Amino acid sequence: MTDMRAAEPVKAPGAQLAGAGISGRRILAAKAEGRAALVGYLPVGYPDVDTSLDAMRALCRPGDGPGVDMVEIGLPYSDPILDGPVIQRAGTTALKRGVRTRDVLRAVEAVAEAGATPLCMTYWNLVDRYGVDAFARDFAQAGGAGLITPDLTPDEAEEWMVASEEHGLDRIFLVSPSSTEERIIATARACRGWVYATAVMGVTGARQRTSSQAPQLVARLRELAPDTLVGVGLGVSNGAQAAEVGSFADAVIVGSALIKPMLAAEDAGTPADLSGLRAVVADLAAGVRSA
Amino acid sequence: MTDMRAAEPVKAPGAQLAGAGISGRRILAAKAEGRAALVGYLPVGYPDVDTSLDAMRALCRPGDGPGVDMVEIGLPYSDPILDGPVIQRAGTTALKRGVRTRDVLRAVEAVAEAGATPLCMTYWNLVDRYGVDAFARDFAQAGGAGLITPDLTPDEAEEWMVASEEHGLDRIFLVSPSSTEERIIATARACRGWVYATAVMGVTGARQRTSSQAPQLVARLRELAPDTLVGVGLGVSNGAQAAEVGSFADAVIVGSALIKPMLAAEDAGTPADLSGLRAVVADLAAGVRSA
Amino acid sequence: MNEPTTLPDKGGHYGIFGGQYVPEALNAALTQLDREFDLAMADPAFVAELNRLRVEYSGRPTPITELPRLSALAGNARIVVKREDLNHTGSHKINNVLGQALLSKRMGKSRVIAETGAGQHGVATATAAALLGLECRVYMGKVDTDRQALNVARMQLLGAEVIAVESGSATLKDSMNEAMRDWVASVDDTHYLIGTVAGPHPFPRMVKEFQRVISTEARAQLLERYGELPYAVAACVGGGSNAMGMFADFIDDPEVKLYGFEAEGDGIPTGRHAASITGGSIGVLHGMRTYVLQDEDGQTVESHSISAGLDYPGVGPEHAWLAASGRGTYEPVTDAEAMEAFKLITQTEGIMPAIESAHGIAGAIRLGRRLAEEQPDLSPLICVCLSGRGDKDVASALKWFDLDGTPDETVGGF
Amino acid sequence: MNEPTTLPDKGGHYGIFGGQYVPEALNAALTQLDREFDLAMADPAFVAELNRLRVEYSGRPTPITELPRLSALAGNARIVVKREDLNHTGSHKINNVLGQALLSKRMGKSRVIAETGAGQHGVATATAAALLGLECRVYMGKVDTDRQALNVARMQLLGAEVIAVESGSATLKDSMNEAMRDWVASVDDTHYLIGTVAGPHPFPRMVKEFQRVISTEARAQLLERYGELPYAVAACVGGGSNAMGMFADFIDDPEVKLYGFEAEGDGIPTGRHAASITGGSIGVLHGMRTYVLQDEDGQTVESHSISAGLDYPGVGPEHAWLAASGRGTYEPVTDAEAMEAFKLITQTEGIMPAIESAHGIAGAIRLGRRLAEEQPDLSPLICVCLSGRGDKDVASALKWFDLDGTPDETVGGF
Ligand SMILES: Cc1ncc(COP(=O)(O)O)c(C=O)c1O
Ligand SMILES: Cc1ncc(COP(=O)(O)O)c(C=O)c1O
Repeated sequence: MTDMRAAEPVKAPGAQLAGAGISGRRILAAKAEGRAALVGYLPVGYPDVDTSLDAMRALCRPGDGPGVDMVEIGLPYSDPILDGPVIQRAGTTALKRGVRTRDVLRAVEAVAEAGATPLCMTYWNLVDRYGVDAFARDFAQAGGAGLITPDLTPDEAEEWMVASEEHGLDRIFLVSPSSTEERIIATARACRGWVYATAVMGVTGARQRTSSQAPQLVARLRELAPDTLVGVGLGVSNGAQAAEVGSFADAVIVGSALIKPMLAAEDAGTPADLSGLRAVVADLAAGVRSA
Repeated sequence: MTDMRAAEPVKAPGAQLAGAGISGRRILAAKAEGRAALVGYLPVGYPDVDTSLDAMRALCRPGDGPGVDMVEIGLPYSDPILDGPVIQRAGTTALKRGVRTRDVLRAVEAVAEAGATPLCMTYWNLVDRYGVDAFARDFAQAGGAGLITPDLTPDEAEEWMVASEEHGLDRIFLVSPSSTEERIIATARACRGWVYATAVMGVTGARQRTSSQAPQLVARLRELAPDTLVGVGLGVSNGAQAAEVGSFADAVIVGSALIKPMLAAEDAGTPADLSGLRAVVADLAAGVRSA
Repeated sequence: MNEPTTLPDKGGHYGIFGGQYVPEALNAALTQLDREFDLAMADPAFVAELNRLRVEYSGRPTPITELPRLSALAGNARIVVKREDLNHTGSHKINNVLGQALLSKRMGKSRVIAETGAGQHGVATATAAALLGLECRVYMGKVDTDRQALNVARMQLLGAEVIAVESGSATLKDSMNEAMRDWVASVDDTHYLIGTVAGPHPFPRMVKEFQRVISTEARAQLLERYGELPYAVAACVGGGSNAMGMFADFIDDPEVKLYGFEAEGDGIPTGRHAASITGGSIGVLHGMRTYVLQDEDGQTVESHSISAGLDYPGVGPEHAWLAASGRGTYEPVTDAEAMEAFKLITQTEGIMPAIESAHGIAGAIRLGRRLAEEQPDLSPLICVCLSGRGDKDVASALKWFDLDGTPDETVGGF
Repeated sequence: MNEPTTLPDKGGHYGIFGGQYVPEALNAALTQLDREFDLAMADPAFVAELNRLRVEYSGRPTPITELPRLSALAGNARIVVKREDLNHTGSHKINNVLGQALLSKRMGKSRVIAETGAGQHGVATATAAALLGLECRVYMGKVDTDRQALNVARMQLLGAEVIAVESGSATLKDSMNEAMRDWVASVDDTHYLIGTVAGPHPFPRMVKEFQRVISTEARAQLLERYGELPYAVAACVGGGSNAMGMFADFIDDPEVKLYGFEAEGDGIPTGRHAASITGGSIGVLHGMRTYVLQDEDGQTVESHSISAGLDYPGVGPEHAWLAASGRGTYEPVTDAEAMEAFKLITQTEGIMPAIESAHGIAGAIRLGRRLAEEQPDLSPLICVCLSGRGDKDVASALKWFDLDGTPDETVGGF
């Protein structure tokens, strides 16, 4: 395991830790357009695997206008301790309907084909169980860019550091308002791609207002790890909030707000109806471009 | 209180303890006829006070033939620890229907009028509450002969010794198969009238067979307290048993067997029908005369 | 005041109270019991075995616990509780039961019978019977077997036979009657294991001695921790065994006040209560002369209390004597006061008492408040016997506080 | 075998097990906890206060009780139980809860949250919170709040807020998830009071230390009474806290065998069990790497056990390490075996154990019988942790034994 207590992060074997990686370059491309990148989270398998792939495609191309830059493909997990009720419901339903870990690979392909950068957000046991190296290999092969690991910090990431290097995958770890300076520095160095700043102390879920802690946390990151790209997530629910977050973050991450219209569609008996989703994406995409 | 631990009973003030008393003389009268006396127990107030008095009259004169020599008028009590289910049911019912302690006085008069000797069998608290002296006075005045006290032994009978002497009442205490020699002697001396020998270890109730302990207990009494008259109770249910008990005891006491036909009458919807009671009494009266 | 320590006399009398009002058929057994009890208590082997079970089986000594957060609500009083709730089976009842069950064995009796109200004493008796390999039968009023089915099953799991008693009011007093009836017929091989300091001599004396350990321990613990004797010791009084155990070693300390708290149910004026001393009159019940709830004629009147263990229309004769002589002070505590105290001690100290014990707590709080007015300079140390734990009473408390076990909130539902 | 006493490393690892698989948002709190725990344990005032509460409040030391009548059914074994059932609130859970609640106060956190299955740990936490004046919220699976409404009410009576968790399988593991979610958002003023030696570092280490008192006492008591160390110590294993407490001071006695008994439910072949070590595989759950019941993909599989307290699909990481290293032996015990043992100890010794603890008893009986065959000359002393009392389980036992609380007989009915 990596020792996070020292301010100096331990170097993973043969790694260039602070690299922008695949997903970082995507963010830089957005930056080049003068805007933040938009990252959309959707769980694979909800409402079913095929429709979830459609939904991810819709995320990338909601209509005529632009969609997200990156898709954070969620792997449903039985014990998602960082997920709020909306994502939990979608994930639990997907599991009940039989989604498997390997379905993420199809999602990666779909997203890649649709022109966005495929990331996977997964609780660690699913990767552990698959085999860290095997998962990294298959994921990379399918065209995936990297993993967001909500319950894996660099402290426990030795195997993942090795495998991600081996297979050229990005490592997006989380930082939080309660992270110490030392940990912010070390986490930023352990990341490749960008750093996921959890904007509020709390689980996922669309909120009325974005957190006042987010700008501070990003500021701390910029000070402590100047060259790091920062995505801000947890709580963004509409275009205006996306614009606001985009004004200080390099990437805006949206999850629950995207799933809500899908749950609503299911409740209305039309689970394949992605129009609500498209509308939210369009709003968000406009948002990051409005600043 | 009287000390029963010593073999020599303490003398109650001014008492001639071993006297035959009123009820003893009645037994001696039966003995003069060459038979045991018959003692019948009925609770006052069952099925109601008036009918219970009729029942007692029927006990004394069941029809053309003879009835009991003495009536043991039961005073229903809320906590009758020596009563079996039959007497409990009658007593509980009587209490529910409002029988009062003072009703025993009417019963005494009825029995006396009918020519039998009226005794009262009562748990001590009822007498205690009435006032021991007051109860003795009123009871004697009504024509009562004495009290049978199932939960009062001579140990606790100081007040009762005084009051019974004062009002000329008999004291019938119980002895049991487990009584020691000392206690048999002392109890016999404390009694006036006769001694109540509880034939089995157990509560009241008609039994298929009379106890084999009864003859033994009577034999012990006769040996230890030669001049004492002995009534045997608990378990006698028919004429044959009465004859058997009458062959060794001076008085045969019957309770549950008399109440059973009354309960049956109530269950049949004819609570005032005393024919069943009369039949049992006739059988028992014949029994004590058949030896 | 008479010399308390010379009581009872050899006939079991405490002044005019106590004695032996029982069928002659039981005299031999009671005499044997009286004798064997004295022999046993004089036999170091018996005492050692009893002590071993107390320590190794029941978990004695039980601690005393000071209750600072509760005391803050009781004037200047410092309330300390003697933790009988920590005993095996959850109350002081086990102290008596272990003693009598050992004594049964010593007397060569292979069977014990017991009466029980809510089931505490029945469970304790079934427990001791299982431990010592005795046959066990428990009499319980039909009303109580119906409302305490779990306790019926608990006794059955312990291997005891449970008999529902339908006679009379089908409650505790009737189960005592029925146990007496059994005993009259079975006295040769059976011991009647009475659960409190009531009944005919020698039960009140014997049960007191088996419960004395409460005050022997508490007295030493209080002296050690506080360097002083308490202002008062207090306990709830049903039959009176936990109170007698709490009082025993303090009776001869005249400066220590003895407070017994009876169950006042809905209030004495309503007639629906179980306060035999405060609201009853002298009579004979269950073999003893004592204060009894009775009507004009001496028929026992049904008692009423939210607490099954206090729901008894009589009281141990020594309490009657202590009350009559003025050595002890007995006050009634209503259902409402007891339940308020139940909540207070639960929420301020994390100790959920038996509702019985909550009567003692309520009384102590009231006493503390009263003293704060009457003698504001005093900061009295009051030691209350916490006779049992409240697990058995959760359903009653729920009902009282109008709870139904519904969670406060639900999350994660979709 | 590695040096057991040097574990865990400072990242909380026991060999490959343990660690800290949690959202970064919790890192600061866990780091603080790790540090404050060490400071507290090095602070004589903290240790003294904890010890005072253990003695004066919870009733420690708990005794050890030899069970001769039960042992007669277990080959040549002498079975001795460590009586954690005699603790305040009825199980070993209070040992941990008092420690963590005091630590919360020390850390200036005014609120505690906890997960609970059947409610034991929730009640214990609510108890300590009431005692120390902390705000308390307990998460409990909806399935469990429904079937344990009494325990919900009990926590509410203690002043705690109870939140039903409907997510996932709506049982214990989901209540842990929900507590984690709460903690992520409330970590500034809130301590998450985990109830067993599971979860992310430092919980397994800390809870072990708070439970160590079990074996510290037992070791001294056994040596004093028997003059020898036991052949084995044994305990049931859910999360593993009572077992770890029972093992702790014996781990460095290589001659003392350590036996952990897991819940086998309907039997491992049926898939309906909770035996994570015997029937699970290595994975990550609730912040730790350990043995987990999981499917091919790593999704947690629901566990099954008649015992709510063992009904958990993971196990503390140190147990995983003890099992993997061979220092400890872990065997499964089915529902049926546990219930048979429940009945045996109840009826032969008058001790009604928690069904959890009955698994430990069943395992000890089996071990005793096996040793009698394998090593007939041995008369092994086996000390089992009787982790809790069975009062909470009477309803389950009833159902199992097909009892319904009907008395055996009725008398006095007319
Ligand atoms: C916990 C508890 N306290 C008190 C009592 C009342 O009995 P006593 O007055 O004999 O202590 C009982 C009786 O069941 C009880 O269970
Ligand atoms: C009495 C008892 N024993 C054992 C357990 C299992 O927990 P652990 O394995 O942490 O001791 C519980 C959990 O609720 C319990 O209540």
